Amino acid sequence: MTKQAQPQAHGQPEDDRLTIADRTFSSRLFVGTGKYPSFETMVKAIQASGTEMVTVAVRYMNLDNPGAESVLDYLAPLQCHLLPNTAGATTVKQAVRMAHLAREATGTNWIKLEVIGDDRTLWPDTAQTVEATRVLVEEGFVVLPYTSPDLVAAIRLEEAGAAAVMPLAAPIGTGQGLLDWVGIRRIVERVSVPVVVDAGLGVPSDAAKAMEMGVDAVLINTAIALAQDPPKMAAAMKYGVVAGRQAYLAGRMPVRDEASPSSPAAGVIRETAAAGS
Amino acid sequence: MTKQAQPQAHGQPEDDRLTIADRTFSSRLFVGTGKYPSFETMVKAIQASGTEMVTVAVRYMNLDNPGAESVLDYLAPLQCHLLPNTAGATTVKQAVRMAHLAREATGTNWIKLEVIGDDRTLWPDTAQTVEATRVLVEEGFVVLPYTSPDLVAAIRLEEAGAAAVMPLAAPIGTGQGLLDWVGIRRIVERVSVPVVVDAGLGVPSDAAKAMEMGVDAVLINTAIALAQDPPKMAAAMKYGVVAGRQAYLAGRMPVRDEASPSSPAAGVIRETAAAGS
Amino acid sequence: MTKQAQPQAHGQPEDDRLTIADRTFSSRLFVGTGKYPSFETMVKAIQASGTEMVTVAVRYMNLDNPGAESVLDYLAPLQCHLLPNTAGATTVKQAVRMAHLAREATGTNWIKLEVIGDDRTLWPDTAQTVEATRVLVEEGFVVLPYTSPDLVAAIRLEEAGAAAVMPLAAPIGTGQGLLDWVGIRRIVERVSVPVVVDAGLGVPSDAAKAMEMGVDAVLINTAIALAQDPPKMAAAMKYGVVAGRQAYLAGRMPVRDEASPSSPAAGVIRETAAAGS
Amino acid sequence: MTKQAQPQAHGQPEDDRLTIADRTFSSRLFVGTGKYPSFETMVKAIQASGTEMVTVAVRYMNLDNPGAESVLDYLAPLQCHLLPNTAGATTVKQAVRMAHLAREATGTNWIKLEVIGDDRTLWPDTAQTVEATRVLVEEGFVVLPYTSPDLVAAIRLEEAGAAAVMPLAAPIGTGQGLLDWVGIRRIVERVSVPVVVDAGLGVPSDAAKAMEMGVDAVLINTAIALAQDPPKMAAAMKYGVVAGRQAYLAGRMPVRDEASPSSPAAGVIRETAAAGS
Amino acid sequence: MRVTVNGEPQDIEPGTTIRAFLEARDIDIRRVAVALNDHIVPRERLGDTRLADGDVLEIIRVVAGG
Amino acid sequence: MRVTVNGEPQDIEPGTTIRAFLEARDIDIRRVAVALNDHIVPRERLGDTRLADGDVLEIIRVVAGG
Amino acid sequence: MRVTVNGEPQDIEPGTTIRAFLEARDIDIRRVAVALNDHIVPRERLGDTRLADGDVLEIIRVVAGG
Amino acid sequence: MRVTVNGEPQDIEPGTTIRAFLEARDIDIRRVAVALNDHIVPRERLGDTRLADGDVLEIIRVVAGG
Repeated sequence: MTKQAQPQAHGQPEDDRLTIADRTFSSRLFVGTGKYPSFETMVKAIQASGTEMVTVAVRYMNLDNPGAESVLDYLAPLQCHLLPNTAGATTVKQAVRMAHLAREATGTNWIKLEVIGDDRTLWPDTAQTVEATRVLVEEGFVVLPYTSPDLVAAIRLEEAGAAAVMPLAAPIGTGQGLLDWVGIRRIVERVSVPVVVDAGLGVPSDAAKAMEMGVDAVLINTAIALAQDPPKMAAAMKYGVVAGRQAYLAGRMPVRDEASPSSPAAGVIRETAAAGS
Repeated sequence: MTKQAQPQAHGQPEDDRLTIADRTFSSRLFVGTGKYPSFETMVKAIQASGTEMVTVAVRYMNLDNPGAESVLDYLAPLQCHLLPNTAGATTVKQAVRMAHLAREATGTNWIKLEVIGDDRTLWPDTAQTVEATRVLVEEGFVVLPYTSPDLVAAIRLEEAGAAAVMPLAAPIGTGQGLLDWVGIRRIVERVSVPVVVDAGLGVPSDAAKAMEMGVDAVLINTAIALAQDPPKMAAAMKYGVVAGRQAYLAGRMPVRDEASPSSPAAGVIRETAAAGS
Repeated sequence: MTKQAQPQAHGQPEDDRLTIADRTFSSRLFVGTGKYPSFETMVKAIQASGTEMVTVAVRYMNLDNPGAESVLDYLAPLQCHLLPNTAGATTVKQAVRMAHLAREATGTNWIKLEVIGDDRTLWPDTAQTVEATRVLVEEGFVVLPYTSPDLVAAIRLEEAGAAAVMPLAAPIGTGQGLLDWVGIRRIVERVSVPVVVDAGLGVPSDAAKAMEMGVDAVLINTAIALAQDPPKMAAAMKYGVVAGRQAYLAGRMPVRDEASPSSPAAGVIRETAAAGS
Repeated sequence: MTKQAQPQAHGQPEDDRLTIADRTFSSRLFVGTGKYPSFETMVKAIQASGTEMVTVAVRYMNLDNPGAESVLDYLAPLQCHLLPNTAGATTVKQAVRMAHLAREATGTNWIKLEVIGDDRTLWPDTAQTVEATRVLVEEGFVVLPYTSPDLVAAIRLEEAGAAAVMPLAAPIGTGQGLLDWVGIRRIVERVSVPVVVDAGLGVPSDAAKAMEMGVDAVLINTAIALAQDPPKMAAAMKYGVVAGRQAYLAGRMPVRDEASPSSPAAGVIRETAAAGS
Repeated sequence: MRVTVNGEPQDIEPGTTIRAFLEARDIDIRRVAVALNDHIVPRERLGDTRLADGDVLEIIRVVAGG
Repeated sequence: MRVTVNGEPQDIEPGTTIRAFLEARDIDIRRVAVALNDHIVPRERLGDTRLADGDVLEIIRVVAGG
Repeated sequence: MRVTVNGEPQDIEPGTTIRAFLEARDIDIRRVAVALNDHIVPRERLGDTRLADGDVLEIIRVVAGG
Repeated sequence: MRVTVNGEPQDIEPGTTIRAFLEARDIDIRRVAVALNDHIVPRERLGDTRLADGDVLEIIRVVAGG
């Protein structure tokens, strides 16, 4: 039931796949599609990220402009899995309904479940998220719930059948990084489904740090979309995730209290020959 | 004289070379050669790191075993630049003497200057390091001094002719990461020669964070050599450095206080059709 | 509904009372009675702390030793309010039952509600805690629930009628300090009942930092009981709480990016008289 | 030569005096006199702080307004020691000259030595500060040098005869708190003269944290003078310093990785009587 | 005949199927999900589901989101 | 006659009141809470509540805790 | 006769002592330090030190500072 | 004849060159730096520099280090 925080180094990276439910991923970076300056930039960023799964939302169509370009037109050639979300839901009922409609609209039974409990911070309502997970799992969905770094909420989500748990690093869209990284690490140590850090990461070092703790994947949107150069930042995030994952597999050196030289202590050259012996 | 903390995104990575004195580097990761379990592992790690410059030390030969394998036999095929150090020196005179001998033994006039002021912490004596820099620069050396995160010491080193300044992240060999990252950032903002973070980094997220702040390169030894799988950790560090550098070039999103959704606020699907209008 | 993070400085400390439900406190430090080396030391520590409310637990009496000294014999002379807890409960039913028995045994309808969701970390089960709060409030209890730093859980507890919310700083008994202080601050900003930080504080600076953020009180047990000198540490905690509270009321200086001298910039004395303008 | 980071708890607070050179202090808080909204507020703040030593600067008199009120008129009744500083000096010569003039103007041979190496950050030039310390100590001054958190600089200052060393917490006037607290702690562990943290503290929890690490005293100016209510903040700082000092003497609990309950594990009340045995 | 579509009243011809309604507005039915009076109408049933007076129709599309 | 007290079986005389049971063991009734068969017995009722065979009695005290 | 005081030129009567110079300006000599041509003049010597043409005088006071 | 090499006394034949001294010990001269009485002897001069009694010789090699 418990994962190792520091595994023995093993295998080659090419063998290091992530499996969630019935899908297997080579890339441990998932990417959101919101907030890009243009669909063209979004496509370049997704390509640069190397991701194999992107999130999308579902919304009422604006009937005044039914022919508006669809994000799907841009995503289709990219061969990524779609992960529709329930963003905007604040109740179990609303989230479940959005999941049904998302499944119908996208053809996938995967759902990124969000049930927001506070509008200002977009903090999840974990109790309702657990309940919605239970309902949707029963209906055959593969549920990836967005949650807080609260340990027991993550355990309850796993018990409810979540295919992964997705604790936030910081409030959505803030880029503040891993505020409660101890909380995330606690979840990694105690939950056996994959842990995907979702929301709040700002820079690749945040992503790398999460992966070094044994997080299985990260989901990033704003930090790429609102970078000055989104495709370059997408590449940076790709490398950050790979770096952190490889470090986790490589097994980091233990942190030491005391300094220790990198060059030999013996045979140090004297100030003068005369000082010899 | 002053560098930008957040440059406009520019150029392609392939154009993003680092120049120190007369050498130009594609890789911004320098690697130490100490403490590996074997020379074979060291070679694999150096190769995996993609580095173009490695440090070495100079020591009295053990005459009881003059035929002992030389690290140079292993390094020669790798086509890396050598950066000999003055590790072990505690006075200007000793450091200068070690630099002379290192130049003679290696054929390079580059020197990683260390003058240690405290044996237990291996903390640099910045005043003596400034003095030794002055002497060695006058003698034609390309001097890369190891220093503390003290801003004025870094400024004085630049004034003394250092080709780069190399503030420590944490005491040598501890892997504690960027203890005084604000101090490092202060140096990056005020010094015009390249800044190379040397010593104390533990994981790729440390390296990435340093690079994101505008550090020009990092030098890593113990964190690779004492990882459970040094070559894999070397690759992880490579990716971490690239991630941080790319992020710096890409221009990170501004950190925000308030949450902001990644999916549209308009058109959110209602709980029930009846709730309509 | 929302409290100010930085109020206008106001009033004298003697006017700065804390009211929870029907009780008013001059001291903003609550103290636990567990883990002391002896009851005598506990009494001295409680006196040194200046607290006006201490927690106690309820347990089955050991019938093999029914005459064992009671903690109440030691507490009675101290004139502190008692705050019995439900420590050990893992379900709503068990917690409610413990509350009933605690009320009968102590004569107070105040209860520190704990419903643990994970035995190893003693992390609260916030969903069950909300449910138990609802039940106990309906029955006329004054409920002070122990919770995680999860914002929405705190909001739900307030909605359920909690007289205060008591988010943890770190796992019980660890002394790790304010791990997720941003989470605590978020609760302070959004909840209108008093916020009492409970569990995990280790030193007075932790307590002061919490109070500076606008937390209304702190509850400390292990950090006092397991200090080398518990009464002295109790006094230290008292001062830390007062310091943080006074600072909150005094209104801290804004943090500045740039240095600014404390002595006048004009009229600086020259190196030599000859240098004169 | 080395102090204990965690002493055995000892003595009563009234015995816990701080001795620097020939003066003994009951209060471990020193206060600067700059930047107050008025001299009246300054006086109230100094009184509220309980300090026994305040800093002052020396400047050319403005001959257009020679009768301007003197800070000394306000300080005289307070019976505090004066600690004149060399604020504004950027060279050894200038600092030494200011020390001479300060001694003449104030009648004390105590001097807070500042030699600034960078105007923008007001970062000390530690090499010149060491040199100026040597000169002034030789001339009979009691020298308290402002320095950076650089360990070897602190050791060199002690060797030069400094009566105390005063590392900065953060740049002067910023209120950023203990940026490099590990650096400060390193100095505390290795230097035998008193360590006074000077500059950059913002709130009492900063002061308490410094004292908990074994720092001997703190010097605060801007954080009091620019608070919304300076006298109240001065009192808060007083309590913060006392809290941190008492905690240091009391001996903190060890930080633990694992949670541990504060209430007994045995005898927990069951959910129902029927569940018994 | 009046129906409510995405919260807005619309007048349509009696007997109109959902598919006809959508196609008349150039809406690609492969890209939407449709709910009628709170129940999802599978894509293959859009052509034989007729709207009635007072019906509440919801047309959902996929949009960019995080 | 056998009852269960705090999970342990105890043989007692028929007709014993809870108060008598407690006082026989030097238990100060002002310092405990008592439940009989899952229901709390108020302190003032302890003297007129008699134990019956098979009863489950719980005696709770206050202890130090955090 | 011209001297420089705190960097500014001043015309004064020949033979003026520093003390007289200060008192003429209501400067309390117990609160200042004085340097003449780069050398500090002790307070008790101010009364018998006369200014000469071209002298550089510095008058320093204590101010609030951190 | 006695010289000091890397701090240790060694007896050698009078007239020995540094190069001969090194080669006799299988030391690859392209991989070392040599100082004689505190002065570095360039590699190309090792063959014509003869050791004298009381000389202090230092032989330095490159080692792994950080």
